[in-house]
Amino acid sequence: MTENLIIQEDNLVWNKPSTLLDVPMHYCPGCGHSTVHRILMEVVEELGIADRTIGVAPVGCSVFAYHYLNVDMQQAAHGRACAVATGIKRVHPDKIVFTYQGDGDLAAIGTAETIHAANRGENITVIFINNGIYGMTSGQMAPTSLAGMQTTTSPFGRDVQTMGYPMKISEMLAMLPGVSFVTRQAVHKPALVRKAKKSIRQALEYNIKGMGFSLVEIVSNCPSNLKMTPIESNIFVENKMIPFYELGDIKVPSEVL
Amino acid sequence: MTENLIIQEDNLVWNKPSTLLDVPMHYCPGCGHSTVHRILMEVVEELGIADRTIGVAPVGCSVFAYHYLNVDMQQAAHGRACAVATGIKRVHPDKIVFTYQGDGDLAAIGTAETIHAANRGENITVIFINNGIYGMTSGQMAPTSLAGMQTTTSPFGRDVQTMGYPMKISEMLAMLPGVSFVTRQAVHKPALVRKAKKSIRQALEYNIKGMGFSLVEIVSNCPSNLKMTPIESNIFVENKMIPFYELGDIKVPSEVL
Amino acid sequence: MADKKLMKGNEALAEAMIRAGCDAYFGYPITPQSEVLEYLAREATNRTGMVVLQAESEVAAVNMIYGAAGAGARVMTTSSSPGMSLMMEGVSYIASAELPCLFANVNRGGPGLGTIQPSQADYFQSVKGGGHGDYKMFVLAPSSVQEMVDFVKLGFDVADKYRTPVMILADGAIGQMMEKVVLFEQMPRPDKNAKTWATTGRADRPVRNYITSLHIQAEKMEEINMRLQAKYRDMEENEVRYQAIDIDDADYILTGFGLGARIAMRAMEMGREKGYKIGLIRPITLFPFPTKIFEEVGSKVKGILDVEMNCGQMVEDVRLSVEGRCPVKFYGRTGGVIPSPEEILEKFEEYFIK
Amino acid sequence: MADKKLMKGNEALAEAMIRAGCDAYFGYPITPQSEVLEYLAREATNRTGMVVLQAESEVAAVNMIYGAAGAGARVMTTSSSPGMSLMMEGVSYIASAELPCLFANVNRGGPGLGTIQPSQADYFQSVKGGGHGDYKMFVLAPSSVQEMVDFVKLGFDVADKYRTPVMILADGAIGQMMEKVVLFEQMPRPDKNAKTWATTGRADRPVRNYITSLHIQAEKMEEINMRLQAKYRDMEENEVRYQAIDIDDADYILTGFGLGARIAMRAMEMGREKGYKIGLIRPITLFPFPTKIFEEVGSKVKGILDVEMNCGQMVEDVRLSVEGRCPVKFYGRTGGVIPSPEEILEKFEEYFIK
Amino acid sequence: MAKVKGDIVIDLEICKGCELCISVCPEDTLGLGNKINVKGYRYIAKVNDNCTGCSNCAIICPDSVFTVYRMKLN
Amino acid sequence: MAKVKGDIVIDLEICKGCELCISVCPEDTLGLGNKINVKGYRYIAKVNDNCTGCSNCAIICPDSVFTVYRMKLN
Amino acid sequence: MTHESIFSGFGGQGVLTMGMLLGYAGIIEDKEVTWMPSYGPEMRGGTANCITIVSDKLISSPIISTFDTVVALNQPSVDKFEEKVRVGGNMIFDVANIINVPTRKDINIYAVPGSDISIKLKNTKVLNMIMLGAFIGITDIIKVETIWKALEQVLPERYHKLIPLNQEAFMAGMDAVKK
Amino acid sequence: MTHESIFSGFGGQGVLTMGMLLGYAGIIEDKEVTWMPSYGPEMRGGTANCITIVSDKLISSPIISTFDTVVALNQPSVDKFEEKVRVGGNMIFDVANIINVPTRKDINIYAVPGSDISIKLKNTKVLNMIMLGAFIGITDIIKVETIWKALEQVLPERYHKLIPLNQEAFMAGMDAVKK
Ligand SMILES: Cc1ncc(C[n+]2csc(CCOP(=O)(O)OP(=O)(O)O)c2C)c(N)n1
Ligand SMILES: Cc1ncc(C[n+]2csc(CCOP(=O)(O)OP(=O)(O)O)c2C)c(N)n1
Ligand code: SF4
Ligand code: SF4
Ligand code: SF4
Ligand code: SF4
Repeated sequence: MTENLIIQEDNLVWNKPSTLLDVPMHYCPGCGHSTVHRILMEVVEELGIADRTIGVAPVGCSVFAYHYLNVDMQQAAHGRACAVATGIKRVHPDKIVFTYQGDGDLAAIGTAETIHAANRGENITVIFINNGIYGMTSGQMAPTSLAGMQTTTSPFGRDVQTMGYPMKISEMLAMLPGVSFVTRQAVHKPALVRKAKKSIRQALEYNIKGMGFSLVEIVSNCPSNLKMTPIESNIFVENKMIPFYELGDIKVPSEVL
Repeated sequence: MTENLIIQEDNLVWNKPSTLLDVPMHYCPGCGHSTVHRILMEVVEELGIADRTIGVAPVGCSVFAYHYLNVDMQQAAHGRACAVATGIKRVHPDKIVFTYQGDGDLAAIGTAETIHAANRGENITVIFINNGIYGMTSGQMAPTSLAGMQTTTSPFGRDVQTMGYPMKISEMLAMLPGVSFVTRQAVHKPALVRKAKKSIRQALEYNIKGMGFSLVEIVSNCPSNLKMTPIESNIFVENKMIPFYELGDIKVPSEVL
Repeated sequence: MADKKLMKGNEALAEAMIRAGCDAYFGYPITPQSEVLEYLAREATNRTGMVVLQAESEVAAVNMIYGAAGAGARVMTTSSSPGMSLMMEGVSYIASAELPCLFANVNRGGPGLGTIQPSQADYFQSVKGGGHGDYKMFVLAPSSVQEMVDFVKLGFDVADKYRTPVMILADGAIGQMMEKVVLFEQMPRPDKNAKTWATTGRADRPVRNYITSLHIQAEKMEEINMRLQAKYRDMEENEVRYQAIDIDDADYILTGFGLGARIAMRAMEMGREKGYKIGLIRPITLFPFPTKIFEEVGSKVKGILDVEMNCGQMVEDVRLSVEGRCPVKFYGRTGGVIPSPEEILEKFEEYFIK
Repeated sequence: MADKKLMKGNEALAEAMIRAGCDAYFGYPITPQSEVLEYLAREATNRTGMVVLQAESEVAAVNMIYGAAGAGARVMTTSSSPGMSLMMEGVSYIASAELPCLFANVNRGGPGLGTIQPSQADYFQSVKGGGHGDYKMFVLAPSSVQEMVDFVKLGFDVADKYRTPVMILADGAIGQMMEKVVLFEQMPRPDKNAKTWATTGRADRPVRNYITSLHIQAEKMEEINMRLQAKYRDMEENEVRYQAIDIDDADYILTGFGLGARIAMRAMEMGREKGYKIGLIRPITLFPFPTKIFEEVGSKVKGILDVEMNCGQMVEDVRLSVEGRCPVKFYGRTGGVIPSPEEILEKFEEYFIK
Repeated sequence: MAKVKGDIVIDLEICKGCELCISVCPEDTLGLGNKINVKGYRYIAKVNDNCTGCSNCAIICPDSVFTVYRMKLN
Repeated sequence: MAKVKGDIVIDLEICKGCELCISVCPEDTLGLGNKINVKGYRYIAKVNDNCTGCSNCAIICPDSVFTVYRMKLN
Repeated sequence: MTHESIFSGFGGQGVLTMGMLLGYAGIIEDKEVTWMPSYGPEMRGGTANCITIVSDKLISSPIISTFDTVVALNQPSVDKFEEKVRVGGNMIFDVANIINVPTRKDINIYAVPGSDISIKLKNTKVLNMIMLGAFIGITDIIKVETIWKALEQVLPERYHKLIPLNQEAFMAGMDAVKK
Repeated sequence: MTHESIFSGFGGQGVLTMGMLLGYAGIIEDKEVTWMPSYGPEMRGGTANCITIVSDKLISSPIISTFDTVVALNQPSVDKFEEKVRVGGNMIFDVANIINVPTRKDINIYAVPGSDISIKLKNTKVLNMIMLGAFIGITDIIKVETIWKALEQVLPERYHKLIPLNQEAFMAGMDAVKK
């Protein structure tokens, strides 16, 4: 049979990276967290840095990232991942340090730590999942929730006058001279996944070169809290999120401009 | 004698505003805090809002502002003035609420509270004294300390690579849609004092009109910790600070553009 | 007509807040108490005009509380263990500036990020002072959904009476469980300009008001502390609350607070069925602690078994009250594990019967 | 040759940090301990390559400590009361994740912003757990500049031995005063890749290391807590330290910690001159508390007077140890006021002699 | 006729039935089966043999359910 | 000759001797005296009568030491 | 009368709602009620259970470790709670997907074809109503009409059109254990 | 020998340095030393003092409320500390600006024209050295050469050129009380 001919080592075009531990992830069906975990680990594998990479997991749905990513990892208090990463990187300047954070973690409670790590030009990479909502705690408004968006804490829609505007934290961070690279990507289509992976690779390459703070924002879904199917949630990302959170590089190192 | 003729009620061209309490201020000789206190209170007097204004003092040299400003005041924990002001304003939407904060207070420990109050468009006015150093605790580096600047915690000069870059927080805040008015002024020359006062007046007028978050940054001196005479410290402001922290309006409400 | 409902503890607390005429709630989501903010976001503003704001963090929330309480409003925040820890500086400021306001900690298993299961391991933090300096909160420990309702009202009253922060220390289970509650009628929101010391804008007051906790002269700061201590002694005299069941004929006392006490009560019932003369004391106010009743029973009974969902915290206050008059034993489960009535009874027998 | 110097407490602490081979210090300025950061900024990096970083806040600082300690480094932070309160969430995380690191709280008068004068009112916060959950820090109370030096070394050792956060609880006066100190020799910085559990990069380890305090199954979290409690019991058995002076013939005991004990010592000298048989016990470790010695003297003496620069905190641990065996009295000054030897002696006479 | 032929291996126990792969397969090769795996999810199955090994499914699949093979036909 | 004439009143107890006013007075009317006030500062004094009431001193003075008067000369 | 029960299954099977309905009904009949959920970290897919106590007198502990009735909707629940049924009590379970069936002799065991019925009703979401019907059919602690009232209270107005379907499911469950 | 002293004056008058020099000198002579500053909130202008104890034996409390010697550089210090001098102890003060002079009969009172001397030396900053000279002249607890050594230790290298001036001031103060 054809199949036997095809399914063999030589013909392998895609499999799970070895840097991803072989356990099922706890994320909801269709959740972008899982995808980003994978491409991040693909890059780590391709760059051959798994043995000298230290990751920091946030508080949020990805709190358990350390169960999946096969690199040394620390779990940080809510919002403090960039401070924890600073602590690690300062004592291990030769290691590659990244954080993985949701929008509530990074842009609400962790605003100060994120901004000051960026301002110090800490040589770390931040993978920032912007799904516009608090996932783990069940659907509260995030700083990034869209105007008018209904969440459990904005049941009548986010009223920007009283609850604040959806925040473009990446644009703010890009202003800081310590920051080398900021980009906004997404993972709800195969082409975008490829693109996002390239961006993560870029960020880690700048990191390896010691060029300062780099951040890859991924505009993502949260089907469970949007109360949508995964496919619907991806359409939401495409039609609602991305028109506001436009994809593309926000800051690239001047030398590569 | 001429003097008797001149010194009389009718000829009065300048005296201390009634909104400033009649006690000597604890600030060091020549410190800009005192000047800003005065012009702020001049504006409050001129606008006739002293009876419905509530101020928030920070932790920093101006922690005692409540001893001088003759309006209701609260002293806030270090960095939290904008959160305290939010609490006050939300329960007294008809009152005028302002904070008065130093750079350490506003831009280091208080980063998150400042940014999120701004992002919510809290209808408060922030008077932000940027003297490039921690005054009260005796001369440590502030987020706003200039590159290369010697402070007690950067004794060999601020190394931007490890200690971060001087932060232009006003420019960052100006990006947020909830913010109506951001300007940077100074008070080391009479003309600048007049200008700064006009800016504070503008900010409070926008505040009264309910136009959202407004902020007046004042680039100022700290003779004691710069270890300079007041006059020298003002020259430092002029020659070193202002070339980096350029004066002028950073954001004005679109309607008045 | 009494408003009788089946309600979740967290939602009952939120409903009570609305009905008690609360002016503003500032909070940040955290399991197992996010329902409070969610319920209020749905219900409060439309009904009473109450302000409901999701803060950017617990640090911000506690300082919003500080501002609003200082400005004369009736205000509350809620959180759970890690979030509560972040509020400690603010709590110390509020206690020092003597601002009336209400907290609820729906305690989960710690330390650290821990677990989201119920716990009582924040007793020390609430009662001894997790923040810096000599201060106390008035601490109420509800053991039913009904008390989640009642203590909101009581809490606001005590807060105003003493100008002090009040803590409702509930465990996660009480926040999550549903029980029948009888709700009090909607109260009007109090006039927030009525507090003469508050920063409501000078208006026609001759002098400004200010709120501060800074007193740079040590002697002045000591005076403030003496005033606080006097207030705490007042509370110790006038505000102690506890529940005592069958202690008159008791040879042994079971004690515990909150859910722990409810479970101990079941163990007591089971023990009584087996013929053990067990009574129960449930401290309702953790500060002020019901010292006297323990002193009294300490001289009469053969032993006290204290049950907590932690590694032994309230037991120190029990021992400080009993001062060696009778043996005080402890049984606890921790990290989110809830003890069963059976294991409590077993421990009781192990300590006192066998 | 011993390195003998006149040094300020804060600077001696900083110097000891450098000499103990500390890898990194993260801190935020606050009176009365800013000299620590300032001294290190001047001295440390050039001498040993130690990392010194001014964080944007105490919240950031404690989390940098967490990160660096988790990554195997020897790290420390210092603060004073309000700043310490902001670190409480972090401390709870560190205790739960069992990371060795060193804190110093140069205690000032509270609560709230308070005053910058010396105080001991953060005893409860340090000893009972200001953060959430069942955890303990190993708490050392220096009473001299020399001990500010010695306890840095001891602190790091205990931290590493037990994988636990250690707190040096000093009052503002000990940070600010100068005394003669004998400095230990410069130690090499330990190999930060040596801790097998640390996140130093997987290198050739077969499995990754991870650091967490999250255990979503309550039973697992309870296990962690049981392990922590076992460790604390170990410390109680092996690490108790105290100083006892003239207790053998004593009719009365004065006690106190840190500066309070130094002052009480003077009062004792004055009392002995007047013919009172006074002894002194100075707990050096506040946790583990020297329970046994108090138990022992409690049965022998006529009374204990505990002197603290707060409204009565350690006295609870003294009472828990003595359990009614003899009267335990308390005398405290608070808010930054320092008691004088004369007033202590007066109080002593009032309680026990008259 | 396609010049390449592909095939996939499905790790059905970790599939969560999110259906994202179905939506991106250009050959309509994938569909949800009717059976449920240990985690309680209806999992994905091959419904035809048209796979070209384009790997779209593998790239979009959050849970790395697929291994993809591709062979040039000569 | 100036068409306006000014004068100032100095609250010497709150002057901190920072000398900022000296530096901005266009008429060189101000100078530091040799006496010390209760707070321990050498305080400001008028050294000539050329004041025009321009108020520069008052505007720059951090401590509101001055009251300024001005009169048109006719 | 005091009846202490636990409802257990996968998250998403509606086990919390079963207890909740029973609780609301208890209140309507003016009884004391406690409903205590176990709550887990995962949004979906985890296991969930709730202890529901309905009684004529005040309820001391809302947390208990043995039960008058266990209703189990999946294998882990059967495995975990069989031993927690009091002697003479009830173990009610949905037979679908259960490989290891309960074996105790000192309790009443009810194997209800809940999933099958739900498939017949063309809505697998009503499995919990079917099982609740079985529960009431066996224990008879609440009147059926009260359950209808509780349904009205629990379901938001816009879902009231689903009440007949839920009633049908409930009655089918009741019938299944009456046979 | 144990000598317990306090140096007090305005912030900026160098009172802390006086005690510090004494302390460094004490260490050089291998004595026990404690130096305890009072610290205040203001950068400048506040009052400051330091308790300095030099002793041959271990020092218990670094904080005491009565003193062998008080050195007061301003009126508030004279007012506050006169009563704290032990019977037979010394009260040394700078006469300039002192209106209410100490009046106790049971202590030794030294009115030192420190400010005047400093003006003569054309440097008001050395007032503290003059007063320290007076202190040593009176108490004689430390050798003068040791003070010189301490000066070298305390002053950063780049200020060593100021040592002669400081020595001159010190000696002038010493002379003032020897007359
Ligand atoms: C101090 C503290 N506050 C609050 C929480 C509760 N909490 C856990 S996750 C979370 C929000 C997570 O949202 P986000 O960062 O957007 O990540 P997501 O879950 O969407 O991936 C919150 C508020 C906590 N654990 N600690
Ligand atoms: C939580 C906390 N951390 C630190 C401090 C100490 N502290 C007081 S003022 C200050 C810095 C003030 O600097 P800045 O805001 O620039 O104001 P300035 O004094 O220069 O006017 C610091 C760090 C404090 N009081 N509380
Ligand atoms: S709750 Fe949302 S963000 Fe979290 S795992 Fe589920 S879908 Fe993903
Ligand atoms: S320390 Fe600096 S900022 Fe503070 S009052 Fe003095 S001069 Fe002004
Ligand atoms: S994308 Fe992956 S998890 Fe989703 S249905 Fe397809 S194979 Fe299953
Ligand atoms: S500016 Fe004011 S404080 Fe300064 S010297 Fe002149 S009058 Fe005095």
